[in-house]
Amino acid sequence: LTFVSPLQAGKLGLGRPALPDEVAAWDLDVRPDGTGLPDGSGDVLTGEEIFADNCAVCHGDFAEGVDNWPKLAGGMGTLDRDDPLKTVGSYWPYLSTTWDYVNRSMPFGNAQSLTPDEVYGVVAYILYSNDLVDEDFVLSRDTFTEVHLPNADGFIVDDRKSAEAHFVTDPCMQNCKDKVEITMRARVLDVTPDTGD
Amino acid sequence: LTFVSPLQAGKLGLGRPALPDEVAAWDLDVRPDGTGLPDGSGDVLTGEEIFADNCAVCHGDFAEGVDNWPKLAGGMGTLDRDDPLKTVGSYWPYLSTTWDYVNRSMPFGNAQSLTPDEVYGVVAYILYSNDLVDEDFVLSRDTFTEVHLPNADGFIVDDRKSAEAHFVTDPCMQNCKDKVEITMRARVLDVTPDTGD
Amino acid sequence: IGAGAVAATTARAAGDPLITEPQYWAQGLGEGVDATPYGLPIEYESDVVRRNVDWLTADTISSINFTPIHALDGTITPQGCAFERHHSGAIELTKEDYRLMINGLVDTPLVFTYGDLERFPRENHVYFCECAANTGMEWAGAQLNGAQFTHGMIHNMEYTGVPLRTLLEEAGYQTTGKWVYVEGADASGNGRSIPMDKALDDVLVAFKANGEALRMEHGYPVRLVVPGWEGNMWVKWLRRIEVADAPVESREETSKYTDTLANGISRKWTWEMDAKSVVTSPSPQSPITHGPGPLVITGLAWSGRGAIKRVDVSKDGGKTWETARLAKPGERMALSRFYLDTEWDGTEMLLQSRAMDETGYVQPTKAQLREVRGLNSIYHNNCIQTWWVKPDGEAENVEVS
Amino acid sequence: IGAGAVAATTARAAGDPLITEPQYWAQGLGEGVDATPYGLPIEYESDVVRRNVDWLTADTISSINFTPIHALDGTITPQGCAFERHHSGAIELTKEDYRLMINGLVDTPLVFTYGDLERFPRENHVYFCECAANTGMEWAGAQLNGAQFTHGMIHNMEYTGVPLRTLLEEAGYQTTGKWVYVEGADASGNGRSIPMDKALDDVLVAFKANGEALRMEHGYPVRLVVPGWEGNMWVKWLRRIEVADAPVESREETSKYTDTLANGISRKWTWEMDAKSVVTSPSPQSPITHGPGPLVITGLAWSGRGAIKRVDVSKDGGKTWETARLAKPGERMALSRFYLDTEWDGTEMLLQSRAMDETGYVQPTKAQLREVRGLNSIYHNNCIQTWWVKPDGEAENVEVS
Ligand code: HEC
Ligand code: HEC
Ligand SMILES: [Ca+2]
Ligand SMILES: [Ca+2]
Ligand SMILES: [Ca+2]
Ligand SMILES: [Ca+2]
Ligand SMILES: [Ca+2]
Ligand SMILES: [Ca+2]
Ligand SMILES: [Co+2]
Ligand SMILES: [Co+2]
Repeated sequence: LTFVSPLQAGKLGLGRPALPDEVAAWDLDVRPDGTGLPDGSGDVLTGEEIFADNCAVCHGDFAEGVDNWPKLAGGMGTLDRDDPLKTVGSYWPYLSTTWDYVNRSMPFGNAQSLTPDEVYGVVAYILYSNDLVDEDFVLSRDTFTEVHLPNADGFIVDDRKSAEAHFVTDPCMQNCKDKVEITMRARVLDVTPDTGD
Repeated sequence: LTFVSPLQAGKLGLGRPALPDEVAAWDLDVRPDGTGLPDGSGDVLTGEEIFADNCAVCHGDFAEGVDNWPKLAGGMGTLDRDDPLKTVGSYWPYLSTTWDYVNRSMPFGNAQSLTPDEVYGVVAYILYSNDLVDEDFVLSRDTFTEVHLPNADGFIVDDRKSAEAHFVTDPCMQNCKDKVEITMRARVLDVTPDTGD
Repeated sequence: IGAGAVAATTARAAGDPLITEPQYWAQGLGEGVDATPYGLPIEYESDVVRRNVDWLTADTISSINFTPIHALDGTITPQGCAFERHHSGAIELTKEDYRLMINGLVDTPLVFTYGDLERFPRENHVYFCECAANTGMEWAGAQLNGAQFTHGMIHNMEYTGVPLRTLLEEAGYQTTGKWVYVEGADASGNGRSIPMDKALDDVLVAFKANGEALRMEHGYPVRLVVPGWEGNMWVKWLRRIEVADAPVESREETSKYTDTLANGISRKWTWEMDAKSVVTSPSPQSPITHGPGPLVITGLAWSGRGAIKRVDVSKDGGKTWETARLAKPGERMALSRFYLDTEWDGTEMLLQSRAMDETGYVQPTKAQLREVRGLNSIYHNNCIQTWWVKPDGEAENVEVS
Repeated sequence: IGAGAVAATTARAAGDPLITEPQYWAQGLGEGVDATPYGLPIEYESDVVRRNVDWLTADTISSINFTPIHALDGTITPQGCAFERHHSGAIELTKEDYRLMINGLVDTPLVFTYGDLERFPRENHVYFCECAANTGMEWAGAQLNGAQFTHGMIHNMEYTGVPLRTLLEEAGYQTTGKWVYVEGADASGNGRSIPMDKALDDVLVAFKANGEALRMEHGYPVRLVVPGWEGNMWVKWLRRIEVADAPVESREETSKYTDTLANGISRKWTWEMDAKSVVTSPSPQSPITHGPGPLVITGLAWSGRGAIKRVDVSKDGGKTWETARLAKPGERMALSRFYLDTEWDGTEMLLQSRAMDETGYVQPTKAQLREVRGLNSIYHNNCIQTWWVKPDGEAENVEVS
């Protein structure tokens, strides 16, 4: 194999063409429409077993989370309340994100150790834990597009320019309020680590 | 004692007045006209002994220097030759500098350990080593002004602005020389420490 | 407080012994020039370090620490104490093992070695990098007691790198490419989608910070610099850039780094960091140690939308404001240092600072922010911060009406 | 060279295993955020350190080391690898034990504690500090083989401090005071006389560099910053400022830091650092490691008389010159970074750079300098430096006709 230099007008001719196998090895991201999903499939019950072996130690047997580790299930209907619980089920807009993240980044400490079939299974199980599919559900590239996550329409594009247009202003310099009172104190809460001084 | 705040118009009133003893402790510098010299005196022979005990290990018995440590004597007439030898005798314009430096900075590792009399003596000895005084010379505030160092007139004030005015120029960009040849190479000299790469 | 300080204030007529008596450092020898080929701060500054908060995260590998901004001055942040945020720990990656791939909607997908990157024309720029979660604890009210903890997820460095635009041109990006997806080499696979306009504007593929190589914890050997935009997009250990027609909607741009409003709807693509400022001293970790009289109030201001134009300071919790002095005219997407040289009367203060950027945006109060965003946004809290300075000079993080 | 680099150039159709095979750093966990409260460069950068030259001085206590400028980029010098020059070693002095005296021709001699200094209005400025002896070995001809050794007695930092003028005004300096004498707290008692005009102009009493406290080796807790003037005047561990009607003519301004001309007469009071530049890469310690093709030539330029206006680069030992690109417009008394983005044909080069400052001063050749000053000046060698780059990319310090 000889590399062809990509030198063209305005280009320096640096780097070398990426080989198909190289692109395949790194171009793993999966998009909302399923672009990027590999062949394979996995069902809820197989997924449950894999989850129990690889994930439950941090995320709990039912994806409900252990201690401070992320909860992956539950929280439906909490987004407009105090302390919303944001999970795959309650918050995530696209299933692709779960597949992609589990595939590339989990389990924590041994990322990219699952086969595509295992990822399909685990994601099916996370859906099941969120009451979004039945226990006989099989996730594959084909069934993928059938799944719609509940909060898919829960996002708007950054609207600060309009919604916060009033922050562009000529600020008050004198007599800006009548009185000022302390309404909350960090020392009372006392959660700051001691810094030794 | 109460400190009076020096607050005046345009001042912040920070710091406190320095006490006379404090100024005396730190304001030790001696000027060319002898301003700053303390009471005391020392002769060449006493100085020689002090020098032998405190200085000779680095500067040599006759102030001629040991290894790479500074030479304090000799070098007369070398300033306009290759590798001039610059010493108190051959180079320094003012005797005050020797007194001041020895008094405040020497011996290296035990600065400010000599009494004024000892400094007078040591400086007398350095003058003697440079053939500038006889062996019965006694240095004190009084005799100080009698000593004129040979290179006192050997200095001019920075004249780069005039002597190097031609460096302000419109530099050549093309055909600046006919040919270029390498005239000296660092690798041939080979004095660079190895940097391990 | 050392014996010296006591002596200084009670100096007898004979004078302060630190002056009248010769000290060993004025007589003996110090360290030689071979003592520290690469130096560290002197031992007396050992409290000026990054700190983390144990209970914030499940472990320290996927976690954050904070820049000791309360103890710094000027604008440059030394790499050694510049905050860290990792999702899978700071990895050791050699220049030899480093590869950068550009793929997707390009004429020729390319692979670069580290050495290749050093052959492209380079630029130098000073930019701040702020984590979108900086000050996030304040949504729920005054919590952590110190500027380091409330505002320390920020640093400001001089970067040297290659414009991302240059690399995209080298690969021949196609006009159908509206986004670039950028991804790191660590196990978190941290990936973010960046609109092509920004990618072609001022994004840098950087390999030096403050003159020297990036530190391991900041992405050695190569990280992305996305001026003014949230730190999570400044992908470390950058390994891949994909030109695409749509965003990936990765975990870091859906599950995280989206801002939930009171009605449960969440803003996404909130990339720009809003104009913001904080008084770094006096502050809880940097109390006033002198009595009434001259006092320097100082702090930092920045905006992801351009240069800082003005900073105002209030001593009374926002009733009245004075305009502070900027150490230099604001520079785009870089920290500005402000000073208010003032006279302290020894009574309590409710110290605040308020930044204004070149777009005319004025840093809002907590109340103003909450009115629009509620309490659950987690990210992008650029509220006006209040320190309650007491007559003894101690300061506390408080919230005011 | 790591196995990866070899693999990259000989990658088989199957692809580079560094890409096609998962690497441990992309699967496992890295360091947590509590690993390095104050970080150091990654182990792979362990050659980017200060270095001294054993045979230059009798010992390492009164000696120098050199900034690794060949390996840095941008303009800021990290404190950790910024050159050191001590005359009696680097001393450990606490803020508590620190005192600064102003005496002489003032209305009220004053003593300040460290805390007092922090109550005066502060300024921030980036300035270079160059030892007057930098490049001094080159008077006698090409000697040390590396930009670090020939030009590394320089650093460039963002300082925070109080104008000396402010302190002089506080003490009430008298109009008979034409000079200030400044002196350090170490045993060398390093003292220099500075004309009052400069003292009132831009001199700073600094306590921070690059945002954090000065390092021990740079004068912690307080040093003088004398913009554009020789480093010896930047007194470290500053303890005393005396206002006087005449200079002291101390050892550091008579025996040393005077420049002997060919006729044996010596210039004194040569305070300003002349305009100067050097190519930092390629250079002997930074050879070209790639073949012909795109090459970035880069270096530093500075002037003690103001801002750098232009830098030219020659590849043929000064026959022809091209104007390089400045990373930013030059700033007064601060380092400028220049780049020449060029194409290397693989043949040998005699690389030179030539700085021009805002006064129109053009950096001279060695021959031009020697014509005026001879060979014995020791200090202020701002000659044009030549690197002989050979076809294999290695470079050597040479002198040319
Ligand atoms: C050792 C602990 C651990 C194990 C085992 C583990 N995870 Fe995680 N998981 C984490 C941590 C920590 C994060 C958050 C990482 C971050 O944000 O930096 C996370 C995040 C996630 C998230 C995203 C959560 C969110 O709200 O953004 C998902 C989904 C997930 N893990 C799924 C899995 C699956 C599936 C497995 C097994 C195949 C697994 N994890 C194994 C620790 C673990
Ligand atoms: C342990 C070695 C050592 C001892 C002992 C020592 N010196 Fe020195 N001396 C030095 C060094 C090193 C220097 C140069 C210091 C520097 O430039 O940083 C020096 C410099 C000098 C100089 C200035 C030389 C010049 O050319 O500028 C004089 C004068 C001097 N010493 C006198 C003395 C006297 C007098 C004593 C004894 C009272 C003494 N020295 C003891 C090491 C020593
Ligand atoms: Ca893709
Ligand atoms: Ca506590
Ligand atoms: Ca005096
Ligand atoms: Ca050698
Ligand atoms: Ca110690
Ligand atoms: Ca290691
Ligand atoms: Co955001
Ligand atoms: Co000089």
